[in-house]
Amino acid sequence: MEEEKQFEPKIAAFVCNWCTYTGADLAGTSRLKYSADIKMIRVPCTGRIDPVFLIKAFEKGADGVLISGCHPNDCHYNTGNFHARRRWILFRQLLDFVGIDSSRVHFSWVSASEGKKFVDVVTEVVNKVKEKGPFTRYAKINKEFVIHE
Amino acid sequence: MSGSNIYKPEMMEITDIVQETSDTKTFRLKFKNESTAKSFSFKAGQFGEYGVFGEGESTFCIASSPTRSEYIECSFKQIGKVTTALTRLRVGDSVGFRGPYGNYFPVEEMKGKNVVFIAGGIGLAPVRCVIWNTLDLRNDFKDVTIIYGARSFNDLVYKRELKEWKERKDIKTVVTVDPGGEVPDWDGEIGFVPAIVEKVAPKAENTVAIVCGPPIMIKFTIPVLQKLGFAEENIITTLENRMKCGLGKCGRCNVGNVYVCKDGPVFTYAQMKELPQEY
Amino acid sequence: MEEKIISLDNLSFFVNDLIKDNHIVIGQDSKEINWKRITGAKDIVVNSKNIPSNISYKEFVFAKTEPIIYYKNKKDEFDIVEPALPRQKLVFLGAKPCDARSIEIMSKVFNWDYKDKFFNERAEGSIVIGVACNYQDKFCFCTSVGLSPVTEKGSDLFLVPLDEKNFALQIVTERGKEFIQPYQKYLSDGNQAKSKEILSKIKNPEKRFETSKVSEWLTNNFEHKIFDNVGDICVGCGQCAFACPVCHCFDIVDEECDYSSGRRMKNWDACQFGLFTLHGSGHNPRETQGKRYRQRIAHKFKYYQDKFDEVLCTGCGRCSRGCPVGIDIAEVVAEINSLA
Amino acid sequence: MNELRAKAKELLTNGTVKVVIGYIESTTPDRTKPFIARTAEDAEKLVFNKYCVNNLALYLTRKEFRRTGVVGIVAKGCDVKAIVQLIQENQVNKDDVYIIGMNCNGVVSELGQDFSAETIATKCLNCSVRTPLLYHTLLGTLEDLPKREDKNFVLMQKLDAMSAGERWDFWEDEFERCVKCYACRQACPLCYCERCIADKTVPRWIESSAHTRGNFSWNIIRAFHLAGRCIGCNECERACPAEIPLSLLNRKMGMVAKKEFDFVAGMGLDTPTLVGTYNLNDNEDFIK
Repeated sequence: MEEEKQFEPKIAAFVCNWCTYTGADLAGTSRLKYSADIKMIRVPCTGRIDPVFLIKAFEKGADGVLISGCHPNDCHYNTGNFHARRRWILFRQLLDFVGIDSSRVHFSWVSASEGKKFVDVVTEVVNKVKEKGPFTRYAKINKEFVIHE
Repeated sequence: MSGSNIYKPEMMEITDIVQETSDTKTFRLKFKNESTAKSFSFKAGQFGEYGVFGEGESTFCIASSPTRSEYIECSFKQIGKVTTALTRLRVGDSVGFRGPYGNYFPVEEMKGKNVVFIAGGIGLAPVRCVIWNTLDLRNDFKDVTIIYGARSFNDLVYKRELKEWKERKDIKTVVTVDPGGEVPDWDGEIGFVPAIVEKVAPKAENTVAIVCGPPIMIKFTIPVLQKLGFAEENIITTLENRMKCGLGKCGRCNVGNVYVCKDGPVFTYAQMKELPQEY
Repeated sequence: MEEKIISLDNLSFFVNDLIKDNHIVIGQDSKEINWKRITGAKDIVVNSKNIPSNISYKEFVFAKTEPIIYYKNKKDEFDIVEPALPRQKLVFLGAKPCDARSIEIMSKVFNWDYKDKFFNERAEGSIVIGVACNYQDKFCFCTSVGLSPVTEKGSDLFLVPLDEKNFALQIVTERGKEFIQPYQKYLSDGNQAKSKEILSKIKNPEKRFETSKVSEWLTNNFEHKIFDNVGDICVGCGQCAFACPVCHCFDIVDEECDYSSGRRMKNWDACQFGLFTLHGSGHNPRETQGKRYRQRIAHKFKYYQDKFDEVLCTGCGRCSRGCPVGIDIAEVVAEINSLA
Repeated sequence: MNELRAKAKELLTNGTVKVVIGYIESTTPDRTKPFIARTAEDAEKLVFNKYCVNNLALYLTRKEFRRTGVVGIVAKGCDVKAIVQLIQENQVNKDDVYIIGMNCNGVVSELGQDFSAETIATKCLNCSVRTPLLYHTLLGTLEDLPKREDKNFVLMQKLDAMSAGERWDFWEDEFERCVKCYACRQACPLCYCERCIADKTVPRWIESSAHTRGNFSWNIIRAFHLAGRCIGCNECERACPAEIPLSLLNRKMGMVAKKEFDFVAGMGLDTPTLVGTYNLNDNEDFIK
């Protein structure tokens, strides 16, 4: 009997250049292992993360999204993460309201020195998304986009 | 079946790229499909839709002469999404092409007459097509005069050809740049195109003037030509309107009763005057 | 013209048969928003009294968005794949006279010189079953553009409600005759006198303007404050164009399917959008809303007429009913008429 | 109504303003449409009644009117909320607008309907600004409002009780009808951007095609860009030819703003905009 292929989630991670990305680097140089299901996209600041990024990620088949940046008061640009936080409070609930389960969207503060925390966050996110299973809603409407020959 | 898909482009390959100015390039394109290449023909003044897959299509005139049928050339300025994508392409890359579309310059009727070409900036591209068409059949035409201007020396396109035309004895070529746009060893004229046309004063008798350039240049050049005695029917220009389909369907280029893409882009001044000022 | 009678029950059987025979039957949605594919007799809304839907049925022949080519990236090469375009057997059930002509009118622009296969593959096989119209409000002006609530123009078959339970079915065209042939069993013999009487009782909307007069005025009065006055309040949305049964402008854009393939789409577009004519250089030939509104009026009542001998308007009044700022096209054109 | 005409006339003749943005009767008496009065004669045509649904603040950001100096505007309480929000966002200068405030007794939900308890607009049901917050002249008297059930709110509760998947299905059905005519955007007084993100092509974030995928992303982003800014005039929903219940999205965002930040858009000239600012103590219990 064929064993069912294990679900490998696709998770887009938008991370800030100054903290989380560097934190991920540290995890790497410290030889800490984290899941390859995370696809990292580096942005200058969490304040740069436009909600359309998340929509686009889901459109392109992401099963989950991770957004991570500097701890409050640590932002390289002073207030980027405060503004971002406010936007997420609103945006999460909007996503929920239109039917994109906001528990697929994860947020964290990971500083440049928190390589271990980064690994923990990634592991947790991957596990949670795996638990939720694949995000089929967009996959369903994307079926229309295959080439009909 | 009610015909083929009119929106389907033919694949062309870039065989040469010339950087005309800092933001203008000329592509030389060849059809990938042999039989398409053989059956393809066009007339001076027609245009095509050049597409980059994933970015979209953009409309440019065919800048090469129909007398040289083994390739087509197009020149474009990097402005928007598609032209930026085109700029990034290299020799050997593919471009989608639909065309040729639209009407054309009355080259047959121009035979036996004098021809004056007046162009400004990138507006030389459609004129260049007729210039080469004329020069390749030089004996069919009488006097040929080329007046071309750009904002500055750096904005002049087809510099190599301008030099070639200047050196030719059988045509008169005047190149000008706007005041302040010259370089130290500039040997051409300095001044706006309408003023230079007035200075060169081509004779109007038995002459056709082909004018193309920015709207402002056309606006001021036409009165000069009329003062020189050119009839409205003998002043010919080509209009540029935003287009998407090039087939007279999408409605974008509709000005008055005409679809610029089907009924144009070549219009005489007499025809143009009848149109609403929406180009 | 041959005339038959079809009862309401038989109409349901007829539609069920059509669906079984692979016809795609399109009818007005009961919410009066748009037209939908009918999946069974329960969806049938053939009603001479209902208001025209917010959005016309043109989307079934001229889709609001559809792929015109697919492309696949293979190393340095692109493969172009044409979308499968099965010839559809469309049946528009219950089209009012102001809807019934729409395909005919649009077909002119999609078929002059170059032929648009995407339109034709759907339009050519389509059958329009019209219905006499008993609805009328202040926005209806079909009589002003050469139609009427009782005209069978544009329909292949035309229904006239005789009573609560029965329709007269007029066989208008040869195509209609051929189409109805296999379903004769649902028809009984008709009596033209009755339907004639019913049709004669239907009141025509007031004739508001003379299209030839309007067209002539537009030729001579390109610059006029009437357009600027509308431009003042027009917000530049595409409601009027998208609801219109005959507006046919479109845009072509590329979009991704996946990472190595994509498709080129043909999407509805509207002349009221500021970006419609914007050149790459930043120059916009129609830079104010007033000029864009003039284009709309002139295209409908002059340009299309000059070029294709057809008024690009059916007088359904959708654009006026739905306009968020209450611009009434008939009012504007009637004003032009009074100036001419 | 005479008061209104007299006031508009006065403003136009004494040169306080060059234009008064108001309403005139449309095709039928039960419809009105926006009108730009430029002369005393024009002012005679102005009306104000229960059919004055449009939010005229929409025209305040138009360059051609702003260029004329101080702009006069006939505004209901809800329109003034939009004006306040525009002032907050520095789109309109407080001193460049002359508000003829109207005490409002409710308007119809759709043009062409009789005014009754059945047809009163949703936005009027729980209106707290029947007398505008900000005005230069106040006209009209308040009467009792008819009452009806807030169906919109009931639907919202129904949606809230659903699972995410069910909600998606609901919106998929609704958005499927969207034709991308952008009437929602164009009718919105707060969608004043010179170049909307939906029109931007480099890169194109929101697909311009009106298929479900493109419609989802447009409608989500539209709602988000109005989060904490929407003043609830529901013009988007009224303008929509596909009758998508857009106000639900905006209302949801408004409720979140109220719950999380105790913020209501367009209610005060002294409160900064919601997303233009932040608080060090904003909730972050969803962030790890």
